[in-house]
Formats: sequence, C-alpha cells, structure tokens
Amino acid sequence: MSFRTTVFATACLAAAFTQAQPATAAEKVLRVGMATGDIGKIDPHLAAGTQDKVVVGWLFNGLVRVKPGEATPKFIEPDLAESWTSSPDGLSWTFHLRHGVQCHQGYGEFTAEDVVYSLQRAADPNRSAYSSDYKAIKAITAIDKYTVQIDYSEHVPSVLGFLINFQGGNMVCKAAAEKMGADFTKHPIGTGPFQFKEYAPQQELVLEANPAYYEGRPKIDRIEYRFIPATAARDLAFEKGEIDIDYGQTDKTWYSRITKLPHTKVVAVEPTELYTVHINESHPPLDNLKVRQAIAYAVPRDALVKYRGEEVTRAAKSVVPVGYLGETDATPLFPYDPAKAKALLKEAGYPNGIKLKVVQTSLGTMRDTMEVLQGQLRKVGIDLDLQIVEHATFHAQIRKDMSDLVLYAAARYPIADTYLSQFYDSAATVGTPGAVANFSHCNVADAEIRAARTETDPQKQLALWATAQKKIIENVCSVPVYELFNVWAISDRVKLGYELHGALSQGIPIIPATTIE
Amino acid sequence: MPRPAGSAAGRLARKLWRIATANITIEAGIVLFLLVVAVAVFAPLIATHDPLDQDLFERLGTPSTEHWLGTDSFGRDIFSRIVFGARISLVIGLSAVLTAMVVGSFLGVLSGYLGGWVDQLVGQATNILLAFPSLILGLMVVAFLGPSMINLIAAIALATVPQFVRVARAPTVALRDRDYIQACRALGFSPLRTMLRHVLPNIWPEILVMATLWLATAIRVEASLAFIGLGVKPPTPTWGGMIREGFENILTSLWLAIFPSLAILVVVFALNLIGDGLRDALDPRLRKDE
Amino acid sequence: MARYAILKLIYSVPTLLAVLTLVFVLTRVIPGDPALMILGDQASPQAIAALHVQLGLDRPVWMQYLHFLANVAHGDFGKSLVTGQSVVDLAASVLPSTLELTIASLVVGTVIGVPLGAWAAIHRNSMPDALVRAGSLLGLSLPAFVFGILLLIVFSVQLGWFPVISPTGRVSALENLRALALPALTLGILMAAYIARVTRSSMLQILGEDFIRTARAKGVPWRMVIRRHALRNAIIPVVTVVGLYLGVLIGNSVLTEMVFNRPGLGKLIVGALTQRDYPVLQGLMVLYTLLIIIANLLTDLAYGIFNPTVRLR
Amino acid sequence: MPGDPVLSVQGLSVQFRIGGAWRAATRGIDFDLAPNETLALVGESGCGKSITCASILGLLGGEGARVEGSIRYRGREIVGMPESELEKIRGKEIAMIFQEPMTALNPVMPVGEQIAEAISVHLGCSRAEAKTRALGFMERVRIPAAPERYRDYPHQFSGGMRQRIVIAMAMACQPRILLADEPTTALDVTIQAQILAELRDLCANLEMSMVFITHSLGVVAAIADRVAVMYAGEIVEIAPVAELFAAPRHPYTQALLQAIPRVDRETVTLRAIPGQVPAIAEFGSGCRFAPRCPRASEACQAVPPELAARGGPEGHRVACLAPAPVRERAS
Repeated sequence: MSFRTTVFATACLAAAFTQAQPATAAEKVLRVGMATGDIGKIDPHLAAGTQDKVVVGWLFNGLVRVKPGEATPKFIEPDLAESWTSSPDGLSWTFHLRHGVQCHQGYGEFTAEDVVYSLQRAADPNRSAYSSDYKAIKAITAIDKYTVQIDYSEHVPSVLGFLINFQGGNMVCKAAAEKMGADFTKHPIGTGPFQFKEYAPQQELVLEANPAYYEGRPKIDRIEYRFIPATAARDLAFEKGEIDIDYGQTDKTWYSRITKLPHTKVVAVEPTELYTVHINESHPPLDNLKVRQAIAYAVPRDALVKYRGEEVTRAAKSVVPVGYLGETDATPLFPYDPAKAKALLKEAGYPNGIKLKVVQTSLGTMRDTMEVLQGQLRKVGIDLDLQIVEHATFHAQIRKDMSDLVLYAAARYPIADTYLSQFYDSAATVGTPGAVANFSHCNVADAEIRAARTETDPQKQLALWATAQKKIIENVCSVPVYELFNVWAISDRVKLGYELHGALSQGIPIIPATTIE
Repeated sequence: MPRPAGSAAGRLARKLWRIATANITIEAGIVLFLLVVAVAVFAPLIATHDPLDQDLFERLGTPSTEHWLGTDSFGRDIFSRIVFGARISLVIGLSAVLTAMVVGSFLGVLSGYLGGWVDQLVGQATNILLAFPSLILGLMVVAFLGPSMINLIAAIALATVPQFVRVARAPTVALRDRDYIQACRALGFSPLRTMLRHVLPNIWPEILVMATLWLATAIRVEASLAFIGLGVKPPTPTWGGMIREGFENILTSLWLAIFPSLAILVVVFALNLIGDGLRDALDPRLRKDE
Repeated sequence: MARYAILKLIYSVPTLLAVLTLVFVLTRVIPGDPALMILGDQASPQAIAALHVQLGLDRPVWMQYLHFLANVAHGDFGKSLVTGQSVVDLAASVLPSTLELTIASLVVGTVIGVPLGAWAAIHRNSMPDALVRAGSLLGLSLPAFVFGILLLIVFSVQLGWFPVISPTGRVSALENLRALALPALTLGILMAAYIARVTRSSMLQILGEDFIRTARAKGVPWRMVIRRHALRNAIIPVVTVVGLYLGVLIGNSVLTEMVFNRPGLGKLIVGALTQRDYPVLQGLMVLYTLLIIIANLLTDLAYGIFNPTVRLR
Repeated sequence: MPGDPVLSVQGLSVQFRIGGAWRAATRGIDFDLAPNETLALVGESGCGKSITCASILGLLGGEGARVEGSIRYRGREIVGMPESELEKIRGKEIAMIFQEPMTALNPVMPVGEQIAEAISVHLGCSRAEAKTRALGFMERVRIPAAPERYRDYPHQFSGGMRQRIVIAMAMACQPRILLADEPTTALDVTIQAQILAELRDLCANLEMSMVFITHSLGVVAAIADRVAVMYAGEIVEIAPVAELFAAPRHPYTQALLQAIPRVDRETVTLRAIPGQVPAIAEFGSGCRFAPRCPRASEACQAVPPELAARGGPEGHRVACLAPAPVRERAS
C-alpha cells in the first residue's frame, strides 16, 4: 500500500515539475482569452474563423492599412507601401515600399519580391481562400527592390481595399512561405508587430514582440492567446484576472454582467456580421413568392434585436450590411406581421402551414439564432426540422442544396459588391462551377450587380447597387435578420494607445504603443 | 416440455414480484423510477407550459409562480422542459438497452453454442467494443451518423451489446456439451431453440441486473452526449442539452444547470438502487451469509 | 514477465488492425469534405479538386487504405487537416496532460475508495456501511460534468481556491497541482464510488475467509489483520476493476476537460470529430486502443504483483 | 496428572442469534486441561467442538454470538476479557491449528512471514530475529529446504506441507496450549500419521497441553491422554482414553465406538446410530440424545443430565441418567 502511494505521489510530483519553469518578472504579458477549442489556420490567405483572423491581424501587414482602431475604407493609410500612384485609366498601380522592413525571425528584408509572391499566392485558388478577389489582376511586377507594379485586366471597385491588411491583402514573406510549405499555417512569418513563438494544441498560442518592427519594438513583450471555449470559464478567468482581454458573447446577458465588473471596458467592435436567412427558391414550396413573403413577415426583427441586446446587435436594414459602400435602406425590409404571414401561407395553399428541412451548424451563435427563428416561425405555422451538424458538414451540405433555408453570418470587405456578388449573383449559385455562396438561387439582380462592378462613375455605381438591393428584397431571396458586433471585455490594465472603433480583423489591434500595467 | 403459457407467465410474474419486493433498496428504487416514468407518460398533463414556446422577453427568468423552475435563454419554461425531457431520456435509454439486451443475449448464446469461428469473431468484436469506453464509442457513432434519436439509440446500444454477450455466452458454453442438450439434438429438436430454453432461465436474473444498471449508464451517456452537443436535435428538450445551456449561463443563472442535473441524478440513482438491490437479492453467495 | 508482456502485445495486433480498419472505414463514410475544411468556406471548386488530388482522396478507396496502413506502420499518421500539425506531435502534446489527470484521479479514487469500502465492510449492516453504500451509489449516478460544474462553482467561483482555467506553459509545480486538483477530484470521486463498492464486497468475502481467523488466532491485533491480511487480499479484485475502469476514466475525461478547459485527448477527439479532421481522428483512435491495451497489460502485471498465485515467472 | 490445570472450562455456553432469538449451540461444557496433557474432543460435525475451541481463544465476539460461563487460563478469566488482552494470549499462550490447511493460510503473504508475524507480534523482536526463529520452526516441522522456501507462497506447497506451516505458525511462540481443530482431516492418510506423530512429539518436547478436536476415534487413540465426547453441544462423557475405549458408559459413546470398523476384533457388527442430530433450533430441555437413545426414559426428556462420575472412577464422568454399569476392566 504505502509503496504504491509513494509511487503515485512521486509520479504526480514529477509530472508537476516537468512543467515548471519560472517566468521572468519584468515581462509585459498580455493574456487574451478566445472562444475556441483550438486555433485553425493562421495563414492569412486561408484563415477563416474569427479565432484565426484575430491572430493574423497581429502578425501581418498589408501594402496599405486601415488605421488601427477603424474598420472602414475611408481610413486607409500607408503601411508596407509608403506611397503609390495609379495610371489615369485606373488599371495600373505602382507601389513604393518602405525600406528596411524585416521579416520575422531573420527571414530577411521585406522587398518587392515578397509582394509579388504574396499577391500571386493570394490569387491562387490552391493556396488561398480569397482568390476570387484578385481575379482581375493581370500582372504583378517587381520594378526594383522597393517598387511593385500591379496591372488589372478590368476596373475593380476598390483596388486599395484588397491590398489592406485583411484576408488576401496580407503580405507574407516569400522565403519563409516557400521553405515551410504547408507548415506555414502553423508557423506563419510576416512583418507585423508580433511574431510566432510557440503553439500548444488546445491550450494556447504564444506570440512575442517583433524587435525589428518598423514602427518600433512593441511595449508588450508577449501575447498569450488562450483557447477557452466555454464562455463561463472565460468570463470567470477574466473576472479573476487570469486573462486581460476576454472575447465576449454577443448577448445582452453577457454584456450587462461584464459591464458591471470594475476596471473593465467592454467594446463592441465593427465590422458586424450580418445574419441572413437565404431562402432556397429551387425547393418547393419556396419557389412560391407568397411563401417566401410569409417567412419574411414572420421574422420579428426588432424583438430579436431586443432579445440579443441592443448594445451588441443592430437590426438589418438591407441585404447588404449597414455602412458598406453602396448599402441603402431605400427599400424597407418586410415588417413583422404574423397575421399577414399566416394569410399569405393560406393564399399560397398552405392553410396548415409548411415544414422545412434546415441544415444548421452546431456553432454557438448561429445555432442559437436559428433556434430562436425556429421558435418564432413555429408561431405562424412554419415548422423547421433542424438537422444540427458540425460546421464543416454544414458548409458541405448547404453547398449541395440540402437545406431549404440557410442561415449565414458574414462580414466582408465593406463595399456592397462583395456581398452582392457572393450571395446574390446567379454566377455564384451553389452547385454551379462558379459557386460561392448564392444559396437562394437568386438571379433577379445579376445585371445590376455585374454592371456596378466595372462602373467607373461612383454615382451610377451607387444607383445600380440600390436597384439590385430593391430587386433582391422584393423577390425575397433572403431575409436579413440582424447584425452582431464582436464584443470584447478589456481590463483597464491594458492601455491600447489608440481610439478603438473597429477592426477588420475582428480582434483588438495591438500596436507598438499598446501596453499593460 | 410444453407447458401451459398462462401458468408459466403467472410463475414469472410471481417470481418478479418476489424479486421486486425482496429488499427495501429495490422497492425504493422502483418507486422512484416509476415516478419518473409517470412524469414522462403524463408529461402533457404535468407540464405547465408548452416546452417549445419561446418568450423572447422572458429570458433566463428566475423561478417564480409562473415559471416554477425559471426560464432558459430562449424564454422557455424549464419545468416543462424537464418534464418532457424525461421522455427523451427514458425512450432513448430503454430502447437502447432493450435492443442491446435482445441482440447481445442472442449473440452470446449463438456464439457460445456454435463455437468455432463465429465465437472467435463475436468474441473479438466484443473485446474491441468493450475496450472502448461507452462514451467515446457513442461519441464516434453519433458524430459519424449525426445526432438523431435513432442514431443515439444505435450508438448507446452498440456500446452496451458486448456486456450482454458476455453474460449470455459463458453459461451457454457450459451447457453446450451437457448430455441432455446432446440428447435434444439427437431427438431432432432445433438445438438453438433448446439452448435458448435452457440457457435463458439460467441467465435472466443476471441480465435483469445488467439491464437495470446499463439503463442507468445509457441515460447518463445520452446526457453526456447532449452535453457535448451531440444530443437529439433542437428544439426537443433533453436534460443533457439543458445542462449544456445552463453551463454557458452558469454565472448568471445557476438554476439552469442545477435542475436538469437533479433530474438525471434522480433517475440514475433510482436505477442504480434497483440494480444494486437486485444484485444482492439474486446473488446466492451474498444471500447465504446474510 | 517480459515474455508475457510481449506475447500479450502480439496478441493485440489483430485488435489494433481491426480498429485501424474500422477507423478507416468510418472516416470515409462521414459526411463533410475535408478539403473544404482545409480551404475554408470561400474556396473555389477547382481548389477543392486540387486538394483532393494532393490528399490522395481521388484514388480508389482500397489504395487509400493500403497507403494508410503503410503509413501507420511507419508511425506516420499524417497531419491535421485543421492546423497542419503532425498527428503524432499533436497527440504527444496533450498526452501528458491526459495521463496526469488519469493518474491523479486514480490516486484520488483509490485513496478515497479503498478505505471507505473497507470501512463499510468492517461495519457491515451498520451506519458506516449504509452511508458508504448510499454515497457510492449517488457518486455513480452523478454525471461527471455535473459534478465538475458543482466543484467549479463552489471551489473556484465561490471560494476562489483553485484557478478557473488550467494554467499553460511555464507554471510552478504547485500551480500545476492546484489546477489539477478539481479535475482530478471530479473524476476521482466517481472512481472512488466505484472502487468503494468493489472493495466493500471483496472485503466482505475476505473477512469470512479462514486465514483471517488464523491471523486472529495468532494474536495479530484486529487493525493489523485488516491491513495486512484482509485488505491485501481484498485489493486483488479491485485491481482488475480499476483496470477495466481506466477506459471509462479516459472516456469521462472528455467531459472533465470540457468543464475545466484542460487540454487532453478527450478534447482533441471531440474537436477532431466536430471538425472532420480525419488524420487526427484516425491517430487518436489508434492511440486510444493502444492506451487501453497498455492499461490492460499494466492491470495484468499489477494483478500479478498483488496476487502471487498468478505471478508470472 | 500433576499440577493445577492450565485451562479450566466451566459451564461454557455459546449462543447464536438466529432469526431474532438467541439459541445455545453449546451448553454446560465443563472440562479441565492439565499441563502436558492432550485432551481430545470427539463428536460428529456440528456438535460444538470447533465452537468450543474458538470460544477459548475469544474468537466468537461481535454481533450475533454470545459466550456465557467461564474459561480460565491459568486462573485468568477469558470470557469478557478485553480484545487487547486477548490478543496477548492468542498465539502466545494459546495457539490454534485449523482443519483446512488450504484456506487457513493467507494466499498473498509468504509463508515464512506468516510464521514470523506471530513471533514479531508477541515477542516484539526484529524482523531478522523473527525470521531466524520462524526458520527454526519450519525446520522443526520438517519442511525441506526451509530457507529457500521462506519467501514462497502457500499455493506453492502441498497440503501436508501447508499443515506443517500452520503447525509451525502455532508453535512459533511456544504456547502453553495448542488447540488443534481436526488438523489432519483434510490430509491423505499417510500424511495424517506423520503429522500426528509430529504433533505428539512437539507437545512432548515443548511441554504443551493440547486440545485435539476430531471426529475420528482412531486418531483419538493415537494422540490423546483423555477424551471428551460431545453430542449436540454438550459433553456427554469424559474419561482417560483407555478407559473410554474399554468401558464407554454413555449410550452415544457406545454407539460411536460400535460404528467404527475395527480390524482388531473378530466379531464386527457395524451399527449406525438411528435418527439424526437435532438442529440447534430443535434442542429440547432434557437430554439431547434422548430422542435417539435406546435407554431413554421420561426423566431423560425433562432435565439435562449432569456430567458426573455416576458410580465410576472420578476421572470418568458421564452425562446420562442410565449409564452403562461400571465394569471391571480386564487387565
């Protein structure tokens, strides 16, 4: 007995000591708690989940950037490129790079070669999830070590918008990416203020300050990015000071609880994700406009906003998220009117209601939203048969037309074209060769969407976009529900060093001036 | 051999009654369990609300006269959801264990009787299945097949089958070579039917104990799967799913996790009481020195 | 002893092979496309097709199967589709944490369960016996996650004695033990409930044995009879049961890891399942099987240590 | 017999709680044991021999069993003695050998340690010392290659060897009294004889008294000085061994002797005793043998007959109202 006990105790202690290692006292460590079980891909051209994009935001730069703390194109400013010029027809752009920018971990100076490599990579569908954004690029040329020329085959709505530090616009270091190949996703090398240090699966990702960062070495020495999927555990850890920044729940209960904590700042960060129910017109009875209208009338948009919390939610105004260039509320969305919804169903020949099959992801807020919608639609006689599947299966199945309704939440580069092209252009219809995310088989606004894409006159472009939105709303291709902010709780110990309104990375930007007490 | 069915059934009933009243532990367990069954059966009469009815402005309400156990994050009545949740737990648990019991006992007798490669195959498969914890096995099956009621039942049954195979196989092997079995064969009786006739009376007490205890496990596994997020599809109320929601809101609404936990505790405890009591009552070794 | 162990391992090869095949088949029938998983939801169909070729998913299934077996034989389980990490590295990085938790809860379970079970048996049909029996039944009835949540609320939230989330990386041994305490207690209590029951019935049987009377007739004090004679014999079936229970323990660790946000095999497997991460899933299933085989082997060896009548020479 | 008795049992009654009522398994047991004397307790199984022995060691305490009467070991009362005192007597002063050597040894403890345990418990000596002593006794009971076998486990020994170990264990502290509960019953006949011979020698060499329980009168003749015959929880006759064999007075003893097949007599009439031993719950108030007794009268049913000389020599007492008459022994 006693022998055994001793062995066990020794084993335990040994296990405990192997992990022991004293921390340096003077280090400034920022601990961020993220709602995820693990990191996905921290390759900027592949990163899709919020948990990945947040990290990419700390590791990479673009040729230009949106000023830290902002999330709209009007704040575009120089980043790796100090200046740029464009040809009069707007199809050829020349960028002059900042000198002396260093890649992480000794991968050398960042030069025009790296830009060429990065953009080619971003445009390559095999290596990038965002290649469609760069289809119009004809050629990328390194004029000299610090000069790059990009030629376009047609006019694009926003050249600079796709060269910012967002998605495909992030610049990777050629030498590192080529050397590591597929391993790059777990060991990314960029030029940003922080660089990869280590990764422990299911536990954390550790970044350290980039001592050679062009804006100066960050005051924060290390970022510990902890994976804590359970909200309660994350909040508790935040409350007890075990983490400094806490990824919040877009929910009023969370918001009101956390705002009451002392020494805490809660921020709702732009861009929002628009939650839209796409109605698959190819599935009867949804080919019937009256049925689609009935669904639209059955969604209590304002009540849903109140349910989630007005501090963290806003009602959808159009099929394009609020604030995107070209978004307009000129055509109002259908109001909540359950009586009318029932009447429409009856008119359509379904007095006893309808039953719809819905494939739904198991992912938190999306599943949550669908469950609320299920409860609400039930009240007018629309019965949703939810098939809860995990996220990847969800994506596969909604692309195989397996769901009558598709709830999709997305933030895109904030111009109307991105949203309209991906979700409502018939060329993007799922199941077709050009499939992106047109789950509704919507085709009523193809002409306007495509014309607006190459329209050089901004006014005409806006008008085309407005018409497109009108047609889509009236045809009820989809029912936009609400937009959710990403919410974060930040301890007062953290001094951001800038004014935070939003961040395209959806995370909290950490700039060299950011510090922690 | 053939006996009047009525008297056989009557004997069985009497025997069951004697076992059911053998000790206070069994009695307490049965009363508690029947209570839960009654709640499940009469759920529509007992529930105070429609368990699916959302009230978006009545979220996470504390227990009140209107909502006895409060409301969940969709504003649904927790009491009514627990009442209806009993149905899911019991239906899944009972179906899974009954399936496992029938399939497992049959396979056990079959493999014990036939021996040879059938026995080898069943034995090997049983060992592999036994090696995996029922939760992990259920997890895999449900993750692969998707969480539906049938798949959950299949998953839990699959994890439970080997237990019954094991119980049924050993006595079959012991009986196989007995003279009278050989004699039956010589007389042209279907040997398998003979086996079942002779083996089943020997093993049913143990099968009964197993069934009770594994019903408890099945209900726990179902709840665990629902907690992981692999339960019956929403909005159907399940206890495990409710605890999962409760855990997300544990800092603001503790009762959300507590009440369904208590429900699970009660039914599993009741079943364990029965199983434990049965074991005492049926175990000749324990009975002797009592 | 060594020969026995090797023989036992050889016998488990067919089992392993069966598991490998099962795993392979299962991972091919799951809905959901791994290529889509890798490239994300905005990937183009061409990109997906290209990746299929790269992953070998375009080849006939039997070739994929042989390829898979060949790789496994080389200890190569491929790379995670999600993070690109080698599966072996991934498993190795969380294995210590799972083992740590398993061993700790084993210790807790044994230290609590054995004495309680023995105590109940010694005081058969009296108050302590009733208490232990009721308590262990309750313990067995409580799902692991419920118990974990309760502990978390009381000791971390209300009393603040233990951290809410397990610390990572560089922490002191004390910190590590502190973080381990509640998860180990959660699993350990469940285990203790089980062990107490087995110990009790085993002890009851042993106390009726002749050699107990012999020991008493020798004048050995009662406490010593219990400790040196009764307990040492009663522990033998407990060893087997604990060995069988190791699987359950590893299974339940999924829930514990979720509640306490601990890294571990359980969380890894749930993550791999939900993300359709085939290679990780395959690797973990094989690892599970191996762990269970090793656990069985250790149980056999431990059984030999505690029971000289089957000691292997 | 010289000297005061080392053990004196008077009015010993052991009762068990059966179905809520206390039932006496033995009643009014009286006997003395002189130094160096071997007393045999003979009777059918279930007659209370083993219970009597166990009560001498105080092993019958606890719920469900009650001991009344007096058991004096060298003047000290054992009945009611606290457990801690009893533990000092058990094994050191009074030791016991059990019937079933297969189960009497702890299967998970090396045999040597089991012997040494008694030594270290009572003599408080070091492990090494205890081991030396234990080895000495192992050799004394003729276990071959004792030092090599010291660390062996019981299952590695044959039945006879195990019984030798049990004996060594009992001898280990050189007790004054040895209680031997059918020590040879479970063994082969050839081994039986060896063990009996060894027990006899050991008793003589170590100056021990012995209570020897057996149901075999043959064994009694081989080992005992005196013999007490028990029936249904009572001693019905007690006498020096030769006397009893030559002139049994109790009808039960007579029947018992007649039931033994003997090769040394010409005329053999093997007679089974009619009827059955009553169960504890069926004990009447009178003579318990009366229902089976050919000589039973009405008086026998009323009061239990006391154990007394009844006209015979003082050392030969019988509990019967109608004992066989004293015969002149042919010398």
